[in-house]
Amino acid sequence: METTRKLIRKQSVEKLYNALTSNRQVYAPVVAADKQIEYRYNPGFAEVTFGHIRSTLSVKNVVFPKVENLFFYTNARSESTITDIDMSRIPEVVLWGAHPCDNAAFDTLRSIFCWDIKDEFFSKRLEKLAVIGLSCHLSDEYCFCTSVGLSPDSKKGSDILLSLLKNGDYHADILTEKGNEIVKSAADLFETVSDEKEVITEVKQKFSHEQVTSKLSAAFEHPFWVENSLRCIGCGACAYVCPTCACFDIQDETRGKNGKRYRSWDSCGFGLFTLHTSGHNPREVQSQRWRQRIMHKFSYMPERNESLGCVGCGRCSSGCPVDMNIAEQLEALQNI
Amino acid sequence: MSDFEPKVVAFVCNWCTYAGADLTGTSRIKYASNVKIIRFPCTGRIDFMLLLKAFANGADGIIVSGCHPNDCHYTSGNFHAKRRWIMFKELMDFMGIDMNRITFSWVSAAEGAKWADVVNATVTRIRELGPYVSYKEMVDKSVEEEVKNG
Amino acid sequence: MDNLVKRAKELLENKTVQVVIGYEAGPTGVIRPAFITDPEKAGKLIYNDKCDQNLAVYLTKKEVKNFGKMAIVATLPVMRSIMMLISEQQLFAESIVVLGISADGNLLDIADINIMQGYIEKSDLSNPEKYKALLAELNKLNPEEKFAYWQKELSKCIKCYACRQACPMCYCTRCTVEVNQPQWIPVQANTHGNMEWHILRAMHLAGRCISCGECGRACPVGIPCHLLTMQLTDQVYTYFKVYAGTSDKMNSVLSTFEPNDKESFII
Amino acid sequence: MSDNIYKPYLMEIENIVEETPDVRTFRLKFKNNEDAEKFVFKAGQFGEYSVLGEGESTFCVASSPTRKGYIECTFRKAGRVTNALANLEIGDTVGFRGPYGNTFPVEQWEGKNLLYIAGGIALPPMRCVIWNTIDLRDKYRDITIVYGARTVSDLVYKNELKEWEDRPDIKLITTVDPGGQTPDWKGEIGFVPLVLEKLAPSSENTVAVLCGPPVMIKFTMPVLKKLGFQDKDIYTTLENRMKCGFGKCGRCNVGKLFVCKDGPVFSYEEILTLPEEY
Repeated sequence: METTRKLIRKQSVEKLYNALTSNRQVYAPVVAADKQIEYRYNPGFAEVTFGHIRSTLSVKNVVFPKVENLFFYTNARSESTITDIDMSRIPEVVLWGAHPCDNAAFDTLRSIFCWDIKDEFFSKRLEKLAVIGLSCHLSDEYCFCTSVGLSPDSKKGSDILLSLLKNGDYHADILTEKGNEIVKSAADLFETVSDEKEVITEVKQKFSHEQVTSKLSAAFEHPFWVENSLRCIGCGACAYVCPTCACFDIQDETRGKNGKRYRSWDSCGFGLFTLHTSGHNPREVQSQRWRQRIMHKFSYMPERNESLGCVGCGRCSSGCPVDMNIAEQLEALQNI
Repeated sequence: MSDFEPKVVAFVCNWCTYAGADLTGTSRIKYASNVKIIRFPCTGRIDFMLLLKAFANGADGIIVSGCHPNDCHYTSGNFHAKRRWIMFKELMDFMGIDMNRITFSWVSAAEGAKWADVVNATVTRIRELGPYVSYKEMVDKSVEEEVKNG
Repeated sequence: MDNLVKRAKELLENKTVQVVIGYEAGPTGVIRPAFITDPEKAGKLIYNDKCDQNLAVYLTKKEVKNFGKMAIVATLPVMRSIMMLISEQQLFAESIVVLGISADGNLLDIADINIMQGYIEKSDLSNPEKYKALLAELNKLNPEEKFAYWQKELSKCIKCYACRQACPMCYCTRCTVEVNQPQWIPVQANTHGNMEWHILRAMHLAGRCISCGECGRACPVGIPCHLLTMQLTDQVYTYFKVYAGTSDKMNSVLSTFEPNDKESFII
Repeated sequence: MSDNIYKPYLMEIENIVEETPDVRTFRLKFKNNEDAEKFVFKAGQFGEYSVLGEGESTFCVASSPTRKGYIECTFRKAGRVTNALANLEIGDTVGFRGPYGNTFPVEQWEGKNLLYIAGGIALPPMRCVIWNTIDLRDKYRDITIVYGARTVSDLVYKNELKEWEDRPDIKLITTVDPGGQTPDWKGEIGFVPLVLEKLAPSSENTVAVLCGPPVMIKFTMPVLKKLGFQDKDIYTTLENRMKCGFGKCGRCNVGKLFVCKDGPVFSYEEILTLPEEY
């Protein structure tokens, strides 16, 4: 679809938001009482933040919830039955105000969930998701989107991308048919573009991801991994806050005879992730798990899924309790 | 709430309270039928998590009972249990989980009448407190959280 | 901290230890743990009031232990963690050198475990001042408010287990949450599952927690989970008059008992 | 079948064979006839077997694709799911998802000699391909099976071993570790690599399929090399922990490969290119 650019006034943004919340679920960022930036469904417009750099958790849970039921069952020996999930109940959601890095992550997730066999849970959720992105006018030292082929105003993944203008109004880039539908539903709020300047933050490029990828193919045995992961304590924080980490676990939970099978987030950083029943563990120590995380994102995925497994949001680094700074490590890796 | 029948789960040790409850029966002492007894080797074996599982699965009240101090079949299981219950109670109080719903008691094999009293008192108290809605609501809400989109 | 650097360099040069675990400033200025094996690099070590991670967690990490004998920069919580680890047979006193740091940030001369014990005994072992206010505030709430508070906080938990991994006392190779026959704690991260996990964690640390607050600091979503263990630390002291990590020979509170332990709620 | 790729077929346990005290073989029949008719698989593929309420476990299909209407699986009681499976009885329900993974290139092997080497519980993943080739016996030349276990009671498929032994067109060598023999044991005594060395099969026009515990593989490989086998003529099936079975959950990654998609069957030539994460 041909993309068009319109203007939306500061005061019209609120009208658009209220129009959307009146008939669908809008998932928007707010500053919680404890200063964490979290996304909530249909918060009042006054609560919605436009000035956040990154939410504590990514927004991947709109397409890949932390717990997703796969089916329900009744276990009655020979009379056991399975009840499928009614996927038509997956709601239409508008993701509001998510930054370009988070929105680009949906493509990365698609390359994981839809290569070879298509995962219906994921694709249905993505199908029902409309994204109104917000270009970044703020950034911090953890941001590195420009190093992974994105930018503070990348359009990838958004249906409409809002960009703040100097006078407080917004440019709206209408990028897809879904975006167009939303614009059509509130056509009077969108005006002709002005020549007011956009406020876009600058994110310094820290490394070249192509170079990292090419270096990694020969770096498997490099002492770098042990040296730089000694301080890693092996929690799953980096994977759980990451917008593109998609590894999951499948578990059953039963009450009486009835139960459900669900999948939930998992992390390659956990020791038990690869542990065999026999006690053998292919990735026995933390350095191997850290290597797997980086290799997976920057070597295996580009080779296998033709997408980079990182969007440069910097959450893993800002959320890490021991300052495992991924951008810093990749910068070092491109020169080994 | 007049038709509310409390569901009470009793976690008891095999050697004292279970035998005591048996004596209650053989002595033909009547007591509230709301209690479901689960027998353990020793109070030391009763994991605190079991009590929470009982609440999650619909119990309104809980009784934990074993041998009197110094009478443990395994000499010290109940002493260990006592320390654990002290800590557990303090933690539950700190988190706002209702400890009025749990009765801790020592009932020996000879105290058939005491067992009936413990059960009756607990059931009466729970009847006054009503069903343990807040814990169950949390459990149910948790299920909903999953169904919701994220 | 010239003394610290000098001492670390000495220890590495004369091969008393093979690695010094301390703090350094990362490229973004954030303080992070450092593992110094080369005496020439000892200059990277720093210590200031932002060095708040409990480094004792690395004393049981396989890849760090592989270096050999370890020296560790140790503030009071780290020293107490070391005491706990020794008393729980996770660490030999001979396998480490303690580079003690006093409350005002100076290098202490900790020649052996007894001296460390003396230092610990002289110190204030109750929960750190900065956490006391919030603890007191929570204790004032009524049960409904408390339950609502913890439900709200714990609903944020994503079960990344950073609280567990950051804790020096959570060294089990297989944690109870990972036991699956039966599945004791629900795997999924919902309020109920999270609450069971945090209750379990707090109970397993009752009488073992040394009040470093590391679990709360590590939490990526900002749950004050350290308050749970700290509350129990207070209660352990109230009931049993002990603080964890004061001796290398102490038994943990919940694995011992006194026949005359007092309580008021068992009928 | 719906679009739900995580939903298993429901299977009924038609028969249970107790192979050893802790190893069992189930014969499973589809509950739904349509599923049964549509179901095809090839030698080497695996599936996710589940006990509803306990979870899923990954095993190779142990029966041959040449025998239709049922599948068989053999498992040792080890973890949560396998213990739950072992408690099931005939008529009970088992969930099955599959088949997943790649296959043994049995067509490529036509006209060649086949040497199967298995240790302990590793015979089941090979049983499928063994029966597959035996059922098409005239397409292959000599078939030799070397099978070892710790003790006589640890040998699985005792009935079939008897059948293979009695067939003139199959050469079967069974062995048990020293000390694992019974007074009436007639097979070899000794570790698989040594038995293989003594047997010294020709590598001429021969494909070797090797499967067993890591320590057995480690000592058998040099013997095969000494006998002149080339890396590309040695096959094995890898096992890594899996959850999904179709390359999504990220658990079985070995380098950029997924054991569940690119495996489980690998030639030794391929394995040498992989990082050692299996």
